[in-house]
Amino acid sequence: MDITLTINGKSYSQDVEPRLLLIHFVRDVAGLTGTHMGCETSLCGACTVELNGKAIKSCTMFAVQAKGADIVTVEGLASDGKLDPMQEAFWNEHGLQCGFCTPGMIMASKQILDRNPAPTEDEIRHGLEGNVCRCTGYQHIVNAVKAAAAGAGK
Amino acid sequence: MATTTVKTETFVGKRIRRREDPRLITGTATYVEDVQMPGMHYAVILRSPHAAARIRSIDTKQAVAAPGVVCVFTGKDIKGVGAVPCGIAMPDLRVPPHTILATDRVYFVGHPIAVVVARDRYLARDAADLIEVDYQVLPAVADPEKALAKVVKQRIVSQRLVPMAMETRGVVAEWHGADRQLNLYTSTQIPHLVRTLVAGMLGLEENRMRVIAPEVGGGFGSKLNVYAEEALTGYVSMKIQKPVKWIESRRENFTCTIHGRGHVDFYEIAAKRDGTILGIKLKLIQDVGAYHQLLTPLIPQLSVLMMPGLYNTQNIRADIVGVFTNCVPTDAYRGAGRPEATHGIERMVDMLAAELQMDPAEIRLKNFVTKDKFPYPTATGLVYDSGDYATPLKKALDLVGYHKLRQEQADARKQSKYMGIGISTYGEICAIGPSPATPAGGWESATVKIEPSGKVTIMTGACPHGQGEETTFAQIAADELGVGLDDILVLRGDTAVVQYGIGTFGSRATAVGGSALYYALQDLKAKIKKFGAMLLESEDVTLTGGKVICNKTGNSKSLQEIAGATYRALKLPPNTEPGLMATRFWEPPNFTFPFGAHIVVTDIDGETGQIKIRRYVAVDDCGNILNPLIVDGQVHGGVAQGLGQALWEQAVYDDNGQLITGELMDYAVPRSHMMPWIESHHTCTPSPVNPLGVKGVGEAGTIGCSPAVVNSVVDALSPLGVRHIDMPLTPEKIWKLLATKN
Amino acid sequence: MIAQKFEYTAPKSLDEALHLLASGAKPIAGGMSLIPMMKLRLAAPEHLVDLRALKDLSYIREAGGQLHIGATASHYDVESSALLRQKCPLLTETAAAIGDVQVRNMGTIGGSVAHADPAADYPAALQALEAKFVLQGAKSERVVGATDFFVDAFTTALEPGEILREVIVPIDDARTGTSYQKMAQPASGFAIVGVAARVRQNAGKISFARLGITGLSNRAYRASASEKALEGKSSTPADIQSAAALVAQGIDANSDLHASADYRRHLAVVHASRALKTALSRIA
Amino acid sequence: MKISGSYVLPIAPERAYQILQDPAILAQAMPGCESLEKIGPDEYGMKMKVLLAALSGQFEGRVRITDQSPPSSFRLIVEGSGRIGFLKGEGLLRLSPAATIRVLSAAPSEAPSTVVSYEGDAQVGGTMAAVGQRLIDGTAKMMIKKFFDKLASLASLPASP
Repeated sequence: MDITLTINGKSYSQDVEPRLLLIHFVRDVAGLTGTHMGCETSLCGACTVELNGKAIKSCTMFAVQAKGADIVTVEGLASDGKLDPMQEAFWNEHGLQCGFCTPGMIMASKQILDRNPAPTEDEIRHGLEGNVCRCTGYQHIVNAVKAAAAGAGK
Repeated sequence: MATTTVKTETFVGKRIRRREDPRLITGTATYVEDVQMPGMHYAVILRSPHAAARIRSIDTKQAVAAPGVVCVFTGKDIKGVGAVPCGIAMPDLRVPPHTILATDRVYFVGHPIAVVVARDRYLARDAADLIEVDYQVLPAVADPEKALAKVVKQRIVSQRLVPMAMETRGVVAEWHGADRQLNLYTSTQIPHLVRTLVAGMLGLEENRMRVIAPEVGGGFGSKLNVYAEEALTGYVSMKIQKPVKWIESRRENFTCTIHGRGHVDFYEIAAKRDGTILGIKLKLIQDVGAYHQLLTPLIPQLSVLMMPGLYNTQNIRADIVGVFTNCVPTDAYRGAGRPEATHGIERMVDMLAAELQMDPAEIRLKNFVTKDKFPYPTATGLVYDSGDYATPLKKALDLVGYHKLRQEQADARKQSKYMGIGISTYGEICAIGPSPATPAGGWESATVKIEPSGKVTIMTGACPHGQGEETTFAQIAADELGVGLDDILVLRGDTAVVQYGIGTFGSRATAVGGSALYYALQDLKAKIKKFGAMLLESEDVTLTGGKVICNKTGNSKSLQEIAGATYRALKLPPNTEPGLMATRFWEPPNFTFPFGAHIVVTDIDGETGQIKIRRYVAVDDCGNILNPLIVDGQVHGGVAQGLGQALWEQAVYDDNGQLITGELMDYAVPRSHMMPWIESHHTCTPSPVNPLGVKGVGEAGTIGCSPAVVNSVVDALSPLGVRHIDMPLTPEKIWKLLATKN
Repeated sequence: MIAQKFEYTAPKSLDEALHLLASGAKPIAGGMSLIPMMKLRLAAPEHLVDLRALKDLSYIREAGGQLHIGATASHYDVESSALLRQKCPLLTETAAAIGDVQVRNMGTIGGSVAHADPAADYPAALQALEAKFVLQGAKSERVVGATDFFVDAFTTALEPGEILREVIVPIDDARTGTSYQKMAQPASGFAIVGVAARVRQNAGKISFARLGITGLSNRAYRASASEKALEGKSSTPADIQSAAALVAQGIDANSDLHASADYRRHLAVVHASRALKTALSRIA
Repeated sequence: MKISGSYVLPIAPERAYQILQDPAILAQAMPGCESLEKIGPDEYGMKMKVLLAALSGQFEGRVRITDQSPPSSFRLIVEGSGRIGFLKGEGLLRLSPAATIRVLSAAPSEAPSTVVSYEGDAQVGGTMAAVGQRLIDGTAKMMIKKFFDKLASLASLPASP
């Protein structure tokens, strides 16, 4: 099937099999390998991208279902060499170690602040329920989201 | 007199954000799956669904004929490839032959049977379904105790765990036939050891193989191994003369990557009436799994070495029984033998305290090896380097408000509320380790090169995969050379770049690899001074702030000027070679022995059995701290994995050897909303065995955590007569205790 | 990790979708249950019809004194709906308890309900709400109540070729309080047991009580014995306790690695009691 | 996983014993059974298609009947394997006359009936075992219930679970 998707503001058209997962479109067709596949049961969140403004798991969607959609991946956050405040916060607060979950974690964290600019610790923790990190114990990630929220509120 | 401005900023000990992060937060890092090459082929492995079976036949005809398929290999084809190695030599150790593909028998669910190679990974996956295997299913053994006679003592289980690194394993192999050169990208903690061992398996000259560990998405011991798939992917690439990629699925990761723990321990502890510990006895049953992987037989030995804990007793006896089961092999998982030991000892000490009606803090303080006894030789043959065990415990007790909490607990008990306070004081064996005590060399290497422009390149044999040594090593070098962090680049994880190395595991990278770096820097500094002295025409010079300064005139030469001169080599100091590079292979004289105290306060829901962690106080002593931000991160992550074992995680095989927690659907890893806030604090007792005074912190959180949690819950339920509960402490287990004991 | 081949259609109209379903295609909405199964090759539908392509099916609106929720309204649409929060807070509370943020962004009420996973959250609330389901076939539509809709594990009153088009829930008055209480399975987030309570009080007495239970057995059900026991009671702790004790009566409870049948039964009682107490406390 | 339960068939034990071993009837009663062919004494080759929610899988296997002691007990062993895994169920079925039940019909009448109690083990392997943990118990119950419901209807009498 011929589909066209916009990823990070750029349009990609391709004839794809219906079974091609969105994450494989992002990684293989668009060549954006920042989005990672960490499981096959939609439980780890490493593949989280933003689709029409909503955080979704790109391993649990076929590319054909996203036809015409506007997608943002972790590569689309920084502009003109300037990091997104959430990226900056993850860096400052040591919100990552091995980095594999980080792109998905950052996308999920952005969704939290999109919907709630001043979340409590509990709200942050629940907002990240769909993302597994095996390195950090989450504490520095929670700090990062808090810091990003505080920075945005200034 | 010329004035020289000297840089005074230092970096060691500061909370410095990591230098590896920009690529990771922008999605531009390269993990194995991100490696692309023209003509890439994809491998999918067909695996046994049975835990024990004879293979009557394998029919690959349909798969070979399927669209896009290039070839299919089975056990018959790989006869020339060596066995998956076990790195531990012990008298009478039975090491079953472990071929990279099954031949006539399978021994665990996930045992590799055939590899399908296609031009497209979707097509390779489709073709794998077309292979027909005729199995004769045989009875399986999944429970190590079933193979053994019954012993009745205090039985303490450290259940099997799945390491579950976020990045699964993966391999890209690229064979250049004309050059006889195999490049292997693999998600590993030990690239050099993989090169030595996989080259041996493939019959390839070691110098014709290059192993690259690109960005590695977590390991926790599971990538401290040599796996069948590393050799298999290399073999396939050599056969088809094309680059080949194999990426492990999460399901494969659960069933085919090593598991951790898998102990059933029987402990006895003896003490005087006053609480003085007299001796500890252990019979340890280790669930080996179907084979010995690289370090499998070593892991229970580490448990036994750690058995004295922090306590002053010279009477230790341990017997290890390794049992083969039809399950995936066990091997090193964060802590590797030491969490199991600490869990057992710290549970036993609490039981002893209960028996003697002593306070669990008091009994520990009474039995600690005291500060004046270091270096302290243990009954297990170790020499503890340095320690001050009472200080972190007392600090933790203060921080948590121990005495007030005990009063609160007494009140809570009057209202039939279940509140627990659990203490664990742990020690661990880190900075692994002196070579005679390790299977593969316990040293680490570092090369420091100052480029002609004065920029500093470090090549370390450690292979960090989240631990942040690109930052901490830069901090060490920046302070030694007096340059900025931006002047330094740390390279790791590539056998063509790094001299040779052992790798990152056993909380060793900074203590051993950082020390190698420190000594290489000393060599280099001496040479810089020599050149500086020559250029300044003075013998009386100081190297500081990135400059060599003449103490008499105040004239100086910058590192850049000196580096330029060493490479231009117009003039050389006597007995000095051109260039500015130093390499050290540093052998540690001993392990390091970090320690600490964790206190956990729990509240138990009397209706559901659910456990809520109210406070988590960790006081860890890992010696000198190079970067507090990174150390805290290591503690948090370690605690999360310890808490995972204590409360949720368990790899469960059914009686037929099916892993029924074979996906994240049923294997519960800690998620953000399940974690308590960790109050992380430190004491500092430098290690005397390395120049940095560091001890290692990668595993401390995991080791300290699980006994503190279980002690806390047992403490909460102690009015009901509860003495011990095996992990994980599921709500149902607690509810059953509440229901039966009330 | 890679699904088997299939054909995919994004229908332009409900008629087109129904026509394809009649010829054996399988509907997909959010895909939160189906796609993981397809990737593991446990499911291999030959033809998928994407109901999310039907844009006019994601409405949430009030009409005729009831609330109408289109099948493709996402859990997030429900969770964040101001209308529902005001007029059917049980549904927003339950939607917020499903899975995680990403799952709620994609998963749909119609998909979840039609899938009828025995541990799904919605069915408990929809039983307590006595929801009605509009089932649309190629030729006709019919309305089925919750008690008849949920038949068995993954089995509903939907006939082949039918789709669940709309969920209808009532609007309760201010004397009604509701609550959804759940113990989540720590790995998957599914309910080990979930209890939705809906109670109305009149002059200090419970005039009406509905309890929907999920996770305990093969189908979400209404705990009728508990409901009857509550009616006319003055909601003392003892009243609630004795009614909650009946919640698992006669139920063949399921058992798995995470909870035995006995424990599930016990949890149902505990959560019923908690849901009732919370619901009563929320009555204005 | 252990399974056990009982079911009342509204027919006499002798008749129940007979139909429970009748391949033609078993083929119709076993959920998803597409064919059942005799391959040996008391042994049948079976093809079955399991459809459960989105899950679908073809299985090939065997049905065996052993330890026959008519009309009171026998052992039923069902094994199947397919792409998505394998399953094995083994159970001892005990038949005993039930207290006479009253069958609902226009004219009340007395009818003989049989309690079939079963006790055994169900195993699932392969991908199904890894991801279907929480569903195995409920699914086994549902399949067994479907089996007896169908059996009861095939005995041309209304069922009474």
